[in-house]
Amino acid sequence: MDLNVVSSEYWLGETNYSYLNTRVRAMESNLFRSDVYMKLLNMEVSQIARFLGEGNYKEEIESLSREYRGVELIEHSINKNLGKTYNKLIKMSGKKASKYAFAILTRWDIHNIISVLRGKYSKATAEEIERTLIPIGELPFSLIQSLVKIYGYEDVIKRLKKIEQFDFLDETKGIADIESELFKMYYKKILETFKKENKSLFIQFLRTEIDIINIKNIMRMRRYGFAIEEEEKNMVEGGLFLNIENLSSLLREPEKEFLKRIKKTPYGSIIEKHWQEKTLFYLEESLEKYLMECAKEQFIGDPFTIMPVLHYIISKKIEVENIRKISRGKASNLEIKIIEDSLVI
Amino acid sequence: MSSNERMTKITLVGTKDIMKGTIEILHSLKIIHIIDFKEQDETFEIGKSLGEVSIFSELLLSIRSILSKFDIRPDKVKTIYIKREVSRELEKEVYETENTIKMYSEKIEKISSILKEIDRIKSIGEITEIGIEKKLISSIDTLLSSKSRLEKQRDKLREEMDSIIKEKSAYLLQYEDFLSSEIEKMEAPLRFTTTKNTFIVEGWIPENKFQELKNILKKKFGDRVNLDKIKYSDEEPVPVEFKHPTPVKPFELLLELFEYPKTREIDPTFAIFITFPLFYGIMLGDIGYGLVIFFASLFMKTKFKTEGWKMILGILEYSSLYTIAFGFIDGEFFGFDIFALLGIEEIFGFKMPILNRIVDFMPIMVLSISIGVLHVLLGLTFGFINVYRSHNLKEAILKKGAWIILIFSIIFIASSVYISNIFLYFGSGLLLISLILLVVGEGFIGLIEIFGIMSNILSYVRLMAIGLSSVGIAIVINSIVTDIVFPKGGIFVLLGYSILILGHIGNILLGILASFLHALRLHYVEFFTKFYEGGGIKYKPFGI
Amino acid sequence: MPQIKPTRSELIKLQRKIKLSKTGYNILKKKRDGLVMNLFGMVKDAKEAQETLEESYEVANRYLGMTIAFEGEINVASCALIKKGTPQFQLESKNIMGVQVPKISELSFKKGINDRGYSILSTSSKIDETVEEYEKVLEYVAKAVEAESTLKKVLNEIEVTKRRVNALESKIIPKLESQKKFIDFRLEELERENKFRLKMIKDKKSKKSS
Amino acid sequence: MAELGVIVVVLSSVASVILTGLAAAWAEKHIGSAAIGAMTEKEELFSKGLVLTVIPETIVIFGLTVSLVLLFVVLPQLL
Repeated sequence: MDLNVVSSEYWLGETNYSYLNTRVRAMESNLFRSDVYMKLLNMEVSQIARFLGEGNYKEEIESLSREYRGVELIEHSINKNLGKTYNKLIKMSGKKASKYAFAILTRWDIHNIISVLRGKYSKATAEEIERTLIPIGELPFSLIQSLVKIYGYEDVIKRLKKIEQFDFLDETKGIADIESELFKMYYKKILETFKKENKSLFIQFLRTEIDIINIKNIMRMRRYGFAIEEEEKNMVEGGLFLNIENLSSLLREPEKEFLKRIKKTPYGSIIEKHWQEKTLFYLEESLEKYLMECAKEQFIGDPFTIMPVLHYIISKKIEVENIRKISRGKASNLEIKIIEDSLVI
Repeated sequence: MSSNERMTKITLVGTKDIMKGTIEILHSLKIIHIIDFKEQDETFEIGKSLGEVSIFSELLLSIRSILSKFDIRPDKVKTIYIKREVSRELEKEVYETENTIKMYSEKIEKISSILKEIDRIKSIGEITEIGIEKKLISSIDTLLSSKSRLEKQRDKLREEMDSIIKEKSAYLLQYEDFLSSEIEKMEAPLRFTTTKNTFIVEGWIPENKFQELKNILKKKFGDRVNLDKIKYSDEEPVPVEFKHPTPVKPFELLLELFEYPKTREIDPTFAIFITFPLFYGIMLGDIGYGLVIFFASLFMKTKFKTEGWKMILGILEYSSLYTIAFGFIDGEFFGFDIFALLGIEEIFGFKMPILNRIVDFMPIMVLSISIGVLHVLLGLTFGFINVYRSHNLKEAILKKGAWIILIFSIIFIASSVYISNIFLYFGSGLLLISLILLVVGEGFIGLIEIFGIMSNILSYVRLMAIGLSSVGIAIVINSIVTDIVFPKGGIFVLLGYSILILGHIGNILLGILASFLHALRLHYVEFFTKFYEGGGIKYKPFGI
Repeated sequence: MPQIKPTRSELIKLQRKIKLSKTGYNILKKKRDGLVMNLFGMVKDAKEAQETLEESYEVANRYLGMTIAFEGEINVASCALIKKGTPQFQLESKNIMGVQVPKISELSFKKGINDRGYSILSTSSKIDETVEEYEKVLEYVAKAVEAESTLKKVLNEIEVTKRRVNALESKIIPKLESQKKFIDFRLEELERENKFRLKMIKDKKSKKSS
Repeated sequence: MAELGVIVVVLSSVASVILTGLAAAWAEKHIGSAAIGAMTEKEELFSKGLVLTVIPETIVIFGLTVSLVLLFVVLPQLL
């Protein structure tokens, strides 16, 4: 077997933007609008499942409704649908455009790998691990599944090291360190790959995302305390407004100074709004929402670029997450207001 | 011209205790096109579903998964079922059916996987040579020999399962139908606006049904419900229900593909009914092709019975009649000059063929452009009426009248060469008036539009050009066969016939598509732009 | 009561026993009352611990629900794969009026965000907060367990003490006292017999002499 | 001179068909692939796509007309 299996599963033709982008736009027009979410919010879980089964999620709901019921059915269906959609997207993107799409999809690889490693680290069973995998990503899903079958934590890392993107891994390190490294390398590699397009919207989006990750983690560290050697592990380089030095000084500022300085960035107003709250829950939710809204706004662009595709990738993800928030929230009896506020519409 | 059903926008306000009853009534009447609730605020919020919608949904999910897995569709099931009311018993029956089917399919799957394993063992080949113990070999042999038994068992299970499915499918379909419509009723409040104690339904109903609905509601609920007509803006999409005579009906499809007309707009279906087949016939114009298309569409009508297919085939049928008629004028039969072949030179004193498309392309071009002028004029006239109806006469003259005058002026000027000089002066005068009107109406930018309308009219040249290419291909096929293939004799005669058949089938398909598309394009791009805005929606009454 | 020898020394012994029993009875009675008095407080404590446990469990579940809703079940399950170690605690004992009750000290359920095994980068504070809530739940479980088992032990002790007091009061002391009565009676009788006999001898003697 | 005129007329009639054909083809390539992209996702866009696809054909029809006029109207006058 070819060891570097990455993206070899796809035979991609040339990118035909007029085809790709009209198709993606048509796909995008099939996504739910805000009034549908209002309806969903007023439905019971099984009603939601039925409703989804009457629209775009028909195939998944019908095939999975023999195995699952209720909220499980919904979550499995939407994940399956998301995977299917992304796969379709890559197949129709062609060589040039799929480079970007893959860059986004690699996140699911990272998720899957981290899940496998966590499971192996704490010696969970194969079924337990498989339950946490999502069949989306640049790596073929069969490879991820084969990782589950490998015996130990170190062996899995050794196997991963044979793949080019993961050669930096070190099997002697602990799970938390490996997780951080995977994350940091993901962003580092993408920023390197697209170095030439430093001003492009895509890179801007990624760098905004890095900022948001960093801010979230700084807030967490400020709240829960941190060790100096941990500090560096928890920050990602390459943010749009905040670099590492900025971040580590921010980490140590007293509250007033912190607020004053953060207000100079676009994230300031969000942080200020949630400053007094006891939990970071809603702050994180708002930051996430901000990022998604940014992407939705920014990725509307030239029809002869990758932007419509990226826009769709994000929009589809948002839709799936919205549905999940509604159905899960309904299942665990959250107030409609809380669910509604967390939706990205 | 028939006028379509006039719609009127209504609001229905009632107290919440009669919401269920109201929904029942609306559902059974099947006249209201509900406008879904959109914006939510403190006082007005979206309604909540009624009743046991959760249980019903669960049931429906189960049924639909069975229906989809075994591909049960209404057209496949012949048995007639009696309508039964929903009850706990039925609910139990659905789950029981689901479980039985699940059990059967699990068993079948298991046997299949065992069979697969047996096949794998078999494919390893002769095992006696590796030196395995005799006992083991014999046990493997018995395993292998059990294959046919297992297969039989699997087939039996499959048969049993199929018979269960067959027995239940009618009932499942009926139940699905029933549940869907129940759920539609239960979920209707999701489309309503509600306040604390009341609910509001917004929607459209045919104007002549308004009083009827009002009476029914008053009789049943008295003062607890109030039905009112409300005003609506011009921008709002109004549902349209066509009321065309049957022959015109298929042409509604062409509007459906484009956009439905607004209420105050002229409905162009009738005009399309006349011009579309005409254009189609001019372009294709061949007796043979026309006959093939006519009979093919008659035949296909018996096979494809969906609404869309019926309409398309209907359009083709009309168009093929025109094709045959123009075939007589052009004297074409599968590309052959039929009158020359039959030796007919004159019919009723007309020289036959009246127009030979290859030779007389100039007259046809002039004819095409004239048709274009007339068609565009028709469009502009419709536009004039539309603007007059929605605004006023002045606006109509400035926006559309100016163009009409412009076109007439050009006609006069052009025809002056053949008739008399007075036409030239008269035409020039008209031209001047129209130009002034244009500048007043739309400014100097309006003058640039003149090129647009010119190219619109020239675009009708395609009536000639598409026909020319179609007949060109037909002639090429024919001459290849008659001049090159047939003279060689022998087996080549057979080859010649097959070339003829395949070639003409290809050309017919191409002709159907090209003529259809270009006729359509002439309507959408050249004709509709002169008057048609669209923006109506399809009338979908609640309950259907 | 045939086996009791109605001797004076027995009587003295018995008297001593009775005295002891009575003192014991008084002390046990006091202990019982004291335990019962304590019990009210403990029941309240246990009830409170139970309630906080329930409350915190509810809160934690709500957090979990929200986290699952916002992050997805799969993400949460993935984080849950790292269950690093079993919670450790120290078990000591405490003396309440002579009852040994368990005491859980050094609660180490609470961990810093860096010690939970997952990386900060790949998770969110929703996970942190959910975990924290569940850590609180664990803590309350320990507290509830402590309160409840104390309650159980004390109840047990009260029961035992009550039985003892009852036994002393209604069985042992009456028995000893009746034995004492019997000896008293016998001894008295013996004395009377002796007196009578002495009188007889005196009478005989005086008859002889006169 | 007449011969040169004939050559020019014939060549321009050829060129008008070829060039407009190429132009229409180039435009239709883009419109067509866009139309196909749209209608794979939304079948109801099928008809709109088809109609849009033939829009640039006007160019080649004009080309053909010009070429015919050159050949049958202008050329005979030169000969």
